[in-house]
Amino acid sequence: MSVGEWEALINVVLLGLLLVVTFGIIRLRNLFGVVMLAGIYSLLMAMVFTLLDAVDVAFTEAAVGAGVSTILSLGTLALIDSRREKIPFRFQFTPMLVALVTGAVLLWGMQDMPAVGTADAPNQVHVAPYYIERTPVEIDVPNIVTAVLASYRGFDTLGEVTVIFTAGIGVMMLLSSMPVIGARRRRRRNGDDQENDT
Amino acid sequence: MMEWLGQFNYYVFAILMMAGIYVAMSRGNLVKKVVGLNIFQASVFLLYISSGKIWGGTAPILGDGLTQPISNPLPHVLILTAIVVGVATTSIGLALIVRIKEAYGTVEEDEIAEAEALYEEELIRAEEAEA
Amino acid sequence: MSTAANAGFSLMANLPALQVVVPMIAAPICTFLRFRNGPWAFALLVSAATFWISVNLLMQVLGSGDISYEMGGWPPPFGIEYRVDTINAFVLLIVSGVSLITLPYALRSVEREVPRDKHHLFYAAWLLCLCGMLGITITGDAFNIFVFLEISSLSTYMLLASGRDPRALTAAFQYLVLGTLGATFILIGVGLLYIMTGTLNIIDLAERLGPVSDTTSVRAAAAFLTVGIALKFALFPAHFWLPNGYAYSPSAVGVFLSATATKVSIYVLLRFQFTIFGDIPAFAELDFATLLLPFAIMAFLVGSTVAIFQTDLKRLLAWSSIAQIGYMVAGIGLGGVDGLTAGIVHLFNHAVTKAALFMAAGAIFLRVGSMHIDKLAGIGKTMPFTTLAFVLAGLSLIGVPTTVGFISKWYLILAALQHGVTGYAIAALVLASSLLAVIYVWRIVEVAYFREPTANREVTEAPLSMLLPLWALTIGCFYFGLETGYSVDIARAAAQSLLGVTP
Amino acid sequence: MIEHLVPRILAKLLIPFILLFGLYVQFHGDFGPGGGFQAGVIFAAGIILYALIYGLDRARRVITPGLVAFLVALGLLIYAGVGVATLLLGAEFLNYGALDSHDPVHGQHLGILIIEFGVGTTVAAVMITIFYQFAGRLQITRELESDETDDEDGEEEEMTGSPQ
Repeated sequence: MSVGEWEALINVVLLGLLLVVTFGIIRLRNLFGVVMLAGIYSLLMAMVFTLLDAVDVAFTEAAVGAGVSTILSLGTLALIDSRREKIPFRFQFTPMLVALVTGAVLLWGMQDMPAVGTADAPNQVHVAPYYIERTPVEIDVPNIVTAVLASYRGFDTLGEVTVIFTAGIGVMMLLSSMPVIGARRRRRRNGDDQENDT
Repeated sequence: MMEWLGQFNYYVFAILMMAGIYVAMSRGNLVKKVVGLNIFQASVFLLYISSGKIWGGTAPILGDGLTQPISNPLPHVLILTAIVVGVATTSIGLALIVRIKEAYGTVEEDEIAEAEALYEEELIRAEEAEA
Repeated sequence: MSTAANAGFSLMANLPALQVVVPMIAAPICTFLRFRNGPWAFALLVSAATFWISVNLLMQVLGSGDISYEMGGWPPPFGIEYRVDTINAFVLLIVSGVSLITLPYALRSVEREVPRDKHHLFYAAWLLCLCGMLGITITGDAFNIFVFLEISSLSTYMLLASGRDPRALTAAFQYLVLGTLGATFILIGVGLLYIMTGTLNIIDLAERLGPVSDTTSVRAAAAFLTVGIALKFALFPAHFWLPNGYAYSPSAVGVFLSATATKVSIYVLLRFQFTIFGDIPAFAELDFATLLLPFAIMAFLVGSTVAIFQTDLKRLLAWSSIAQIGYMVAGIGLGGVDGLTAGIVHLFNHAVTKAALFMAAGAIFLRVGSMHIDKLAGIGKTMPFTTLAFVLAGLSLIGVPTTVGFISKWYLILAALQHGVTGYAIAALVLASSLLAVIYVWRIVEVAYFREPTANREVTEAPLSMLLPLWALTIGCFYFGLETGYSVDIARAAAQSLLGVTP
Repeated sequence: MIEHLVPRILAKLLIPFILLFGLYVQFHGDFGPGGGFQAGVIFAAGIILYALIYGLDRARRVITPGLVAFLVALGLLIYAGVGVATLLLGAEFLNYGALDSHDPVHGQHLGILIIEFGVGTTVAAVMITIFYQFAGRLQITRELESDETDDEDGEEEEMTGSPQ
């Protein structure tokens, strides 16, 4: 088999695993397990990205999806002291309808899309060749992704830094003041007691 | 050569996307909702990255003696940005969950609604007592 | 690549970049300012600068045509292009103008409703929200829209949750889930377009879509974009976070967001609908904005009806906002120069009217401490200036002649009447919804003027820093209702340029 | 704080390498995969590991929240500052070519180096801030909750391993 065929085969196996993990996330009620599976989902995704030649993206997805997001989720679980979803998995009509309609539109829309991995797809012949050809001349760094990220589309990246800055000050704003723990929770508990009395 | 594969990646994207939407919309637990959103967002990364791949191609890093075609770097750049956006949204969402838990003592949607109704009653009672 | 020019710095030539970059740089600086009222004064100054820039941009566009600015000096479609034409210059002006007029008002509201140690973060978030909305509006690159959309969304979640009422937290979270779904839908739509054309620049996209326009992929992309944007601007039935979000966040946030956030999303809808998909024959007979029409009608009927039954003044106004979003989308859905003019001019008119109403409500909240309608008894006597402004702006909300609200509805009904029997039905529904508005505005008038004030509480007139912006907007409701030269003419020019009709 | 010897020693060995790797990824991004964003995350991971092993208080003494908050803003200002510099040099916003009037390609190198540094600074600082906020919240909450259980009904403290 050629290199391309091997790539395609491993691709299929990894994507299959991805589906299995996703199914697990839907069904599992143990939140700790859900967070762990979400980390595994990100790692698998990173492997798929490596295979699809997106090494920078894979690096980031592994560091962020499997690293940062997992740490944050675990921190949240510790803070909210909740280990398990209250309601078991059950079929719900409206979300299922929305998901199915969205999926159907997408599958319908895919009919006319070029197959994955073809070299003459529209997005391989327009704009992208410019970056590949001109980067050595205009920017002269080996990593084309860096050239596009930092220079050709540098303003997007400035926006990205602004997004992460917003998240930073957002979390500061939401979590920096002293918590009013228990006050309302206690009140709720009293409310429940009153209900029991009547 | 690879016709049998066709748009397999895109089909997987569609399934993951549906799963993400379903989890984000149907589950009452707020943490699970955020995980659902993560699945949903990450599925879109798959769409972009798959579209940039050339089978048998190589990563967009230039070197000597490169003979293979180079996969499209632009989707990679876009998805790097999207990943950052995703983690930013997740962190704000989780911080909100922490605050909601502190305010209402629960992270289950229907219980929050009850607690909120209780809070409103209390407000009204407090105002009446004041008047 | 354009070689490094040695022409020296030119302020006027760089206005498009500065429009977004000034608030972007100001936000981190704002986090350093810890002294009393420092962040507020700084935000006000920056807001004034952005407003000055947007005025100049509009004049440049009206004087010498569309402006194209190449970020980083890379020519489109390889780099990111900023593109200013009549319509987005108009929206830029609305957004920066609302921010400028709301900030003086925000001083007292924020002092009261946001903890002191968070003021620098609050105003940083305000500037980021402004930066995000301006960035969405000015950019000529489809992916750049997504990036700035997220800046504005994240800062919106922050602003909504910045007050002390816990109900705002749940609303912010609901909006976070919906907003993320919406933004990701937009990302999918942009991705599909990119896969089919290989470009992200909006002008280039429009040109390259021609050969592939009759594919299912492009239609699916249009559907995803439309639904995603509709989720962002809280079109019925994705509206449920909005009443609590606007009602329980700090008053100034309600004013700012109700007057700007939905407007920018609607602008994005226009941009995709007409600039990108406008030239495609397959979309000519059935575009996606037309499919939004039933939702728009539901929005203004449900919004106005539910508003009648609200006991909380701010929630009442928020439900009325849901109805107003319906009017704007209805105008766009009806199409034609008249319909678009109605939609675009209502962007401006509703910004003025609803900002005034939320300002009045916030001023009352500052003094009374409650938004419950029963607590507002006799407010017309204790806070005469605020209440009068509320009533006058309320007239504009109903659409009484001589107000801006009338102008919007006039064009909306004109547009509807061009559509035969269904058009007549829509016109009738618009009128019915306006009658509902009469009822909910009257409820407030009755409580405010015809009930005796509750004796035990001292209520005084709102501070001058709130009254001045409030009255400026209230007078605006009437000034722009009589002198339609600015708003309607610009909106019509924008509608014509979107439709490619020569005037 | 973790008292076990093995994780403490392992962390002591690992953290310098993690930080070094962060710097490598930061400055090697032009040549291989990596760049400011990944470097920032890795660098932050080193600090977070330190905080997890040696306790939040100690980490906050080494890298104070005030400093981190300053760096959060600084990174963004560095990036945008490059853009302003190019504006003042008479070119478009973020046109790094203008940074070197003789050789635009060298200007591009310089610009990319600086902005990647800005990205790394903000990302690392934001990640550390977010971790500090969550972990600090956890510390306060546990203290409050143990107070509450004490004076309410004297229930046994359910949290094990709470910070002393």
